[in-house]
Amino acid sequence: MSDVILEARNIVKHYPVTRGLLQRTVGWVRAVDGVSFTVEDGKTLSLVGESGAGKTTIAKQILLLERLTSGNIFFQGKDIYKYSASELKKNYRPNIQTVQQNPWSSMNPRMRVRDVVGEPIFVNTKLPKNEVYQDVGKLLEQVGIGAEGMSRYPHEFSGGQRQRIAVARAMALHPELLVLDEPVSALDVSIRAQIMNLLKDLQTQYNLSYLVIAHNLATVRYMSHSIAIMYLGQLVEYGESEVLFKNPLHPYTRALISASQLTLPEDAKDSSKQIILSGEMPSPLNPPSGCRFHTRCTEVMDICSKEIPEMKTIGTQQVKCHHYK
Amino acid sequence: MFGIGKKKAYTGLSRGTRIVRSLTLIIPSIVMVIMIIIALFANLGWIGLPDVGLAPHDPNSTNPRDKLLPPSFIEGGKSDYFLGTDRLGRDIFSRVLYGARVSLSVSLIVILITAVIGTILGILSGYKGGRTDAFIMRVTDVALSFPALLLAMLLWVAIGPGYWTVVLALSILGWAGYARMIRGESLRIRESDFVAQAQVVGASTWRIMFRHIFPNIVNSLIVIMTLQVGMMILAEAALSFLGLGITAPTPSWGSIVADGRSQLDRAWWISAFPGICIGLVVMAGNFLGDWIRDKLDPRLRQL
Amino acid sequence: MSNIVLQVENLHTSFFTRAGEVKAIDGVSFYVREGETFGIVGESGCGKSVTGLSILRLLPEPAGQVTEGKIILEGKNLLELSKKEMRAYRGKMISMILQDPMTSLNPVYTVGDQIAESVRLHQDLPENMVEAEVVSALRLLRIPDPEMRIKEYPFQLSGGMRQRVVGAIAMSCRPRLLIADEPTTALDATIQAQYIALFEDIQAKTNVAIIFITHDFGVVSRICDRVGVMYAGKILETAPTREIFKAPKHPYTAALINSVPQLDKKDEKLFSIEGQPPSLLNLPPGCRFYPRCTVSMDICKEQEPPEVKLDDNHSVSCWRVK
Amino acid sequence: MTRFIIVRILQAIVALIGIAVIVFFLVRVSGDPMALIASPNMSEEQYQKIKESLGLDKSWGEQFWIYIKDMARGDLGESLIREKPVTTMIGESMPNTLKLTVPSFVLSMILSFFLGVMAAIYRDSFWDQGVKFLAVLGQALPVFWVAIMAVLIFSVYLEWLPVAGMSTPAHYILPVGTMILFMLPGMMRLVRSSMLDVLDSEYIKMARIKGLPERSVIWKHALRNALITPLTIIGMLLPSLVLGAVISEQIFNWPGMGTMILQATFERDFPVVQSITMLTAILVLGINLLVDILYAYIDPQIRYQRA
Repeated sequence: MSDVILEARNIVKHYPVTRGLLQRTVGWVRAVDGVSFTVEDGKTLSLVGESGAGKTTIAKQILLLERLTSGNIFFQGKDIYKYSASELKKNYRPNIQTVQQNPWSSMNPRMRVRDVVGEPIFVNTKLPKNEVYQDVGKLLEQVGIGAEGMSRYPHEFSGGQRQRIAVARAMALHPELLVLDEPVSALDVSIRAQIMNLLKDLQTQYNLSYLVIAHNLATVRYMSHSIAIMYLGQLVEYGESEVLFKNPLHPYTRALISASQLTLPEDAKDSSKQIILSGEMPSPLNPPSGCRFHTRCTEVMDICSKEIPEMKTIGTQQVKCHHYK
Repeated sequence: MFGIGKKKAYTGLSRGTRIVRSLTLIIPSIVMVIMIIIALFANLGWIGLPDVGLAPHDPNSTNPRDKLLPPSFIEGGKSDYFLGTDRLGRDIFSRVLYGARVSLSVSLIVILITAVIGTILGILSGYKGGRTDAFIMRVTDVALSFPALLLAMLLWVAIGPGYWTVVLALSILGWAGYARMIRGESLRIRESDFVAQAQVVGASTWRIMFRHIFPNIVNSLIVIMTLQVGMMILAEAALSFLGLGITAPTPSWGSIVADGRSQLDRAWWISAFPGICIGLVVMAGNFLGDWIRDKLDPRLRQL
Repeated sequence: MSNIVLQVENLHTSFFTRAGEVKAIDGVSFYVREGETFGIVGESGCGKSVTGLSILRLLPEPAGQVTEGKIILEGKNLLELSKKEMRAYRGKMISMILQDPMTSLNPVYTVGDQIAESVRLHQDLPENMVEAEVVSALRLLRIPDPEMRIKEYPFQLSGGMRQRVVGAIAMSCRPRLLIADEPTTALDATIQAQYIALFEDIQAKTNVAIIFITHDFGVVSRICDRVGVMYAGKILETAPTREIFKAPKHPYTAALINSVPQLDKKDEKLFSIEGQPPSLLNLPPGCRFYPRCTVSMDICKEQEPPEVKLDDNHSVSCWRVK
Repeated sequence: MTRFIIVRILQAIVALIGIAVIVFFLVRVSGDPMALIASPNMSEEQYQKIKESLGLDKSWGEQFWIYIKDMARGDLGESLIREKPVTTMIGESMPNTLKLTVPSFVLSMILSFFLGVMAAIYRDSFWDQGVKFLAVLGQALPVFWVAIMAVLIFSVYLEWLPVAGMSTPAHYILPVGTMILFMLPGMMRLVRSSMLDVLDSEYIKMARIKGLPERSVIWKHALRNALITPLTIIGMLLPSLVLGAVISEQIFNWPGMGTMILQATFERDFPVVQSITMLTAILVLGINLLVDILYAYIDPQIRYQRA
């Protein structure tokens, strides 16, 4: 087993719901409710789930955009809340960078590309401008934009190109871990493959670790070594990508896989291949009792609505379901 | 029939429209520049130079022999008085030139004061959120719907008339428009992906404020400030017209219009010309504001 | 074989903009049969949504105009109808579902009002029957507790439920043709699967012909009987869904399908199409896919390939295909 | 919904007390109010009498308490110059002002909604250009000047319309027209842009897909949504309404509240100015409250969320 670069241990994030002039708290959105996972060095872990599952909330905690309600995040074995401010600036932040979903809003429209890509370097080093721009030129070459794009504004590029620029920015400080928040879902089909190939090439070249946030299982399968399936703020299944796809244990995982498969019309008649969930995602303000998935589960039992299932280890997989003892 | 290929093709802007578009920039700019020159150089006494300037006469010197003369280009006018004289024989042209000074300076000072206060409160409200935000926005709502005229009257009664009473009356409520807009903008930008990105990179709050948030607000700020030039000139003119402005005999456009009211049947020119000046400046300001709004945003530049 | 409901022949639609004429649709032909789902797949800006709006004659005028072609719905050329006649067709004979369920319902009217409006307009029903008809439309879309839902406002419903309501509006008069413009794109995977299953069910019940516009091959594989692959304003290949996936003839179709990551096969490297789609403002002569094609020939650069019919259901526009 | 209204009313009362404090101290901080009133040739006895009658001999705290108590009872004090209760003065002038403002407000609203909606529907047409031109002109020209020029043309030269007085409908044309000019251009512009936004929306496309005739699309689906934004700023029309009324009354010698308060200002009759300021504050808060409620009625989302 390779080294663990990032570990989340039982992390919880609740948001208050406030109302009125006095901003009274009238409830809590339980966005993330006790999630643990590890990202291994040079490998990719994907957090997969539908909207409201809490994946983006997790990304925000790791990127230190918000603070956890409880739980710990360890980077290279050290609790990130125990870093001093200067250590954070020197050892943590530069090593954890991100590529966001929407290449149209992730860049300051009033900055030129060289300043967008160069910003991490400006902020974290004292290099003179021309040296930074030299680095930026190299980074842009590497992601296939070319140094001549440096002095243009982001809006002069297409979505795919902007996402390449975003990758260049994330790479500027030679980080250890990239948090990729739906990196291709805003792009056109023919462009997606370009970006995914680029990310994969960079990973092998620099031994990068990725934490991918995604809703599309097919995209994730191509990229990741292990996968964590999330539902309503909790992990329901977690394991190596190959094993999980071959032998999905949780009913929700099976439904997700079924929903992401290409199913030609002739095959669709074979209804055993398709799992269609009923109902809708419940509100994280008021999650269902017992197993959170029980309201939509196709294999629901009596116990499911009463007792909260434990995370159990089955072979190399972990699953949270009463069907497994 | 759904006229296939028969309709005249819609080809966007014609050449004529484009020319009109560029004129809406050039003419207002010229008007503004002229007005600023007039305001600055109506006379030079105020900057310690010999008291000559653009104004041919002292705006307040009365001349009983030349009462109610029509403009020089109308029969009966004297070439000495380009826009005629009022009932005290004062030169309307000189009075209008001096009036530019009051209108422009009041509006400029008020805009600076209100923009600063409004921007600070707006950013505070948008950035802090929560109760601060709710409170500031409630106050803003009230300020936006409270008539500045009544405040001007109250101040007139309480601290007496004067230049600074006008400035104060317009400033006390004027910040609200800025606060509302800046709050919306900073709220939007604070939540934007690129600010999150800057935080991830480790950028300081200071850097985020000045490199990321402020540059994205400044456009809207400039646009509103430009559009406010007209609003403030109109407000000052209305106060002066009602007699709540700068005290006589200092000429201001609004008060000259009011002066001419009693002579309307005999000397229409007294009221007519200052009003035209107000209309010209305000229109120029509004056109410039619209033009700046269209141009300043680099996202629109590519179109 | 069942009847052809809609036949589109050589449709051209242009947008006349400041920069010039944008040929959004440049000679598109296809047909849909009763009870059949025809998919139009393509990337953003290829003209697939404009096709839907052209059929309904709801292009943003005066900039967007159909410049050539025929749109024949059960024997009637829609382009020859008066505005009033066309209105009578909309909602009753042809309907449409838009992409974003969050914005396609009017926020100030209840769900019931918005469906009833359609019912009153196109069906000559006594007022006391309207509600029953509205409830039946909601039932058709399997919306739980329809009697309760009709009193609710759109913002009280989830995205998936709103999209069902949009479906209920569209199906309320049991149209002959339904145009679905990316109706599942804004939905989550499991909700998407629900919605697609629902569509199949509705089609089985009403025999409606569906034009399904999407960029997602996964969705295409589930619901479409036949598919047209659109690129830069033109359909490059039309074939039954299975053939499109198993034996694509056009290099673009093949490339597109190869670039979609699939659960069942894991490649080390995804196939990717380099470059960007061409600008519709200044289309190059020759084949519009030529600049990005990996198997292009000299002729591709100069002449636009004609449409070749391989059999009754499969046609391709490519010089490689004879 | 009831809760929402109650909270809003409580907020309004708090705001009102705040404004009362500000107004009260503004008048006093700037100096002894007696200095504003007293004339040099007033005898010491008179001076004291006035001071007592106004309660100015008491401490600020006591004065404030009396002031609030009187106001709550509806007693607005007495004019220094006219020696009449302010309420009486308001009672005399208010009807005239209402005769002017109500038709002006209603007409402005009708006109601005009609013109704005038409301009948006027939975008870039002759109509639209006309409306835009009117808005540009209306927002640039000083209204008092336009009114005076109108007097010059229609009354002085053409002699079609009377200048002053309020006896016949013809007397209303110029004053009401003047007030409309204050409110129309801005509102018209706002209605137009709001309507354009709505017409661009997906649910309007959906309404057309249903096959609805254009008039239902516009008057049923678009209008109600397009009204939301303009309605929220209806409170902000109050400054224009007040300014319009004062200027219009001033130009056309209309014996309304505007004329009265302007006169009171020049005479430094501070109880009158202070009372009317307070009344306006109540009006401002009341209108804001009303707009909030109206807004909740039009937009069901707000109605339900705050219920």
